[in-house]
Amino acid sequence: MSDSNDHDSHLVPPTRRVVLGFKDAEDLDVPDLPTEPLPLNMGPSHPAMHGTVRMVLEVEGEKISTADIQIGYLHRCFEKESEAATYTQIFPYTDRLNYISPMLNNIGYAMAVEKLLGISDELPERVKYIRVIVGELARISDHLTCLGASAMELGAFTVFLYALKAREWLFELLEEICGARLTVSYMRIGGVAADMTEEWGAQLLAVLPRVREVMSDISKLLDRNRIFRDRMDGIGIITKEDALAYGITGPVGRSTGLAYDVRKDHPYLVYDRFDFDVPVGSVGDNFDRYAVRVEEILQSMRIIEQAVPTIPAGRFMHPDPRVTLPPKSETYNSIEAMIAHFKLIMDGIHVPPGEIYSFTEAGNGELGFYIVADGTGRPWKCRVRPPCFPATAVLGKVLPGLFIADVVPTFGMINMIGGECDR
Amino acid sequence: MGFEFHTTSLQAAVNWARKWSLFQYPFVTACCGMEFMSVAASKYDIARFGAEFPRFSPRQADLLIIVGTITERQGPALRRIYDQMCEPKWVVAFGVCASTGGFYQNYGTMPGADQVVPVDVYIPGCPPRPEQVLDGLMLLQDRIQKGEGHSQITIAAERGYDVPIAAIRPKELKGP
Amino acid sequence: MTATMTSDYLSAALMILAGVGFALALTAAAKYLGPSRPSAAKDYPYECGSEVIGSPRARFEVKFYQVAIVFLVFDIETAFLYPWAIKYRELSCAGAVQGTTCTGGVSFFGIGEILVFMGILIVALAYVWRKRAVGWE
Amino acid sequence: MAQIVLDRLTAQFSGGEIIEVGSSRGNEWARIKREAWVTVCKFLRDDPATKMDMFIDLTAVDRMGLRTFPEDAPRFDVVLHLYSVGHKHRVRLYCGVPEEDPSVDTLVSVWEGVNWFEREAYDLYGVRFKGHPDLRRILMYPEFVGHPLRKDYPKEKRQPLVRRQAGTRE
Repeated sequence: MSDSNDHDSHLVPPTRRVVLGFKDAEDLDVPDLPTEPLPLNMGPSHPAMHGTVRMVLEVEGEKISTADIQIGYLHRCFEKESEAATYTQIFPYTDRLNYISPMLNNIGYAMAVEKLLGISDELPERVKYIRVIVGELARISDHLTCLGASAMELGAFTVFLYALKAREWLFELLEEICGARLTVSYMRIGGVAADMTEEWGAQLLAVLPRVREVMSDISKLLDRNRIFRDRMDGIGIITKEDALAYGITGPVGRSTGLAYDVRKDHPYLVYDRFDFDVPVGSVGDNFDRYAVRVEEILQSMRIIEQAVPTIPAGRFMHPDPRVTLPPKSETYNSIEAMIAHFKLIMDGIHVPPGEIYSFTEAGNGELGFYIVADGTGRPWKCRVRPPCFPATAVLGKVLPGLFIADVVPTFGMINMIGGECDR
Repeated sequence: MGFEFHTTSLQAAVNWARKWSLFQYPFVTACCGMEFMSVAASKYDIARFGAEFPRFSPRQADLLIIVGTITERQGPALRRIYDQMCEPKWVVAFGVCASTGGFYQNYGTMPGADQVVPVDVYIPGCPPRPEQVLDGLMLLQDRIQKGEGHSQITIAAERGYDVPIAAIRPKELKGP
Repeated sequence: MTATMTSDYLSAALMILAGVGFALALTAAAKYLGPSRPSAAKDYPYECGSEVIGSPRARFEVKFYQVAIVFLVFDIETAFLYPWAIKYRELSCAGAVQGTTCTGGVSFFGIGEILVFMGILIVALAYVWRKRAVGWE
Repeated sequence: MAQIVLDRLTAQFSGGEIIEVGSSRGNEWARIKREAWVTVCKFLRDDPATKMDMFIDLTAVDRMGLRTFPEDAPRFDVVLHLYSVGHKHRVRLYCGVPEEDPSVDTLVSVWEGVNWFEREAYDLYGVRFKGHPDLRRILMYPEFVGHPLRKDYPKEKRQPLVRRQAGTRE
């Protein structure tokens, strides 16, 4: 190339001393031509980038020297939409935050507004139990999706099909209880949309052993698989100090040894009545994150098996008419119920002015809702604290030094979800 | 461009072959992706229609499935990938966000992928049930068989054939 | 003798003809049957949907080149093993070979020849190994 | 339960850095003067009694037109949530930022994790963070003009990058 000659002519390249090593051979001065870093696009539309992240990697050969992670390709303006919607209309938007465990977002949001209204401790017991049960169900499907997709990206397509087979059973259960497979919108402020029936509880307990069997199949396929372990052990290590400084919680945070689980440290709903363990990793590499998620699936099943038999009877919605819609039969028969219905639907539940930061343990960690209420039926600001946002931020520090092939398992195990990270 | 020939029986045979061997480029962005996994997995198995094999390069794909919300920032990437696909190509808008922007009518979301690429089949639903997706795929297969795909019409018009459905889109065909 | 000679060449020629013909037929079919609408946007390099950054003509590390050269050496070595393996029966038989039986005694020319050949290349491999020309760190 | 944090704060900073302290619905909060933002945060992180070692969340609030807020108060509020894993208590810090000069010192030196959160607050609210290593848009595309989450930015005002000409097949 012509330009590189001029480049070399006025600039003598630095030389490198080469020692030949055999008898009476003097050392050579070899021109040291530095390698130019190659910018590489792992763009928005990439199978391993969940379709919504663009990584501009500066690459030397196979080794990454710098990684600039660009998100925002799925910024759907949750906050702007929530400012224009009433408190109840925001539930469908919360489904689409972490869309592999929508139920946990619903629970987080419902509890935040209930705390603002001050009715969170008058909730019927049954509602708390139902929320714990369907919440853990969503956590299982969250981890199944994450493990299945990450295994598929590493080539283990069978594990993907196993995980999705188990997830289909869970989707059928969710569809049974609330009508939708994925975007459930099952929670309401002050309760749940529909009651949980006895048969549903029995069906749920019948499915769990089959899911356990699928989990053992997956573990048999992956846990001691040479290829899987080589690609996961010691790759993408996040230290405990980084987890603290970045605010990484959830399975990724616990894999670094930071034993922080909102269900244990600040028990909410009825989590303090069930005994379950919180798996904590030690190294903070990809395999720890995999192992923590596998163990969490088994623990969630343990919680469900304790909760379903001991669920108390009772109302599934809060009795206060300013919060709950009157039942359909009354709405058509009594004028008071119709007016209450109309007012609740048209200008929403009037939340007294104030601010609240309420946090729950969602699929990827501590999901916080910071809501500023101004007394009307619509929130002034409804901020979501996304658990996978700091985990994606730390990648800029974790990726340099790894190979290009290591980006895929690391990003898969961080479990960044576009809807939650970009909101 | 090569020698001229026109035989409906060959075209019908070619369309039949294209219909049953769609290679999809899954342009997955959002929640519909989870339902897309269910459609691709063993229960609702899209492989029965020959459309299961995802090709993550636009060069080897002839069906662009837009799965999930297309934001304004994603627009140029979507347009570029559509342009890089070879004819004949079809586009399916999977889910209401890809069709019209769904309930995200705001500054960040594009009101439907057809603002950027011509879409052949719109599948409603948020996310659509797997059965809806298979129904949408069958709808697309009928259009391919009848040669009504956007790119099929463009090719037919350029080759001077009698375009089968001039009536459906007179406005477009009069354009340059 | 000549009839068998030409028939050998005939079958080989037919084999080559079929291969090349099949390839040409497919490319011709694709060129004429399929629609072709080249455009600048279509020829734009595919980088996961993003615009192209940097250029692939950057200067790479030398170890890629070393690996290629070392591979070339040992690849040609295996290429030379094939004719030797075919002729091994004649090489290791002192007399002529009728069908599958060897009339003369055993001769160690076949084995010796290949051992010398492989020996030289083993030395080369040792040198490359020690100089870590093929290391990846 | 985090009253101890507020007491430590008022005890440690008596020079007017702590404007106001309070607790509502179980959340303890404190309003900090803009100039003392970094020093107070460093103190909260290092002081053994509070040991706010985990950064949770940083965002901004646009209070233009909020009836329950005094007229002369600064328009924006930078809101920071902190958590101590050891003591299991939390605090929320406010920092008023006026509209004409919406800037505050960055906290990247205290917790690295605020990097992306501050970029998002800058991107969506226009609050500049002095000393931030690379303050650029994170959620919106670089060509976007304006800060969308401000109350005066209309919800459906799109700035499209690419559109297809209507009426053509391609």
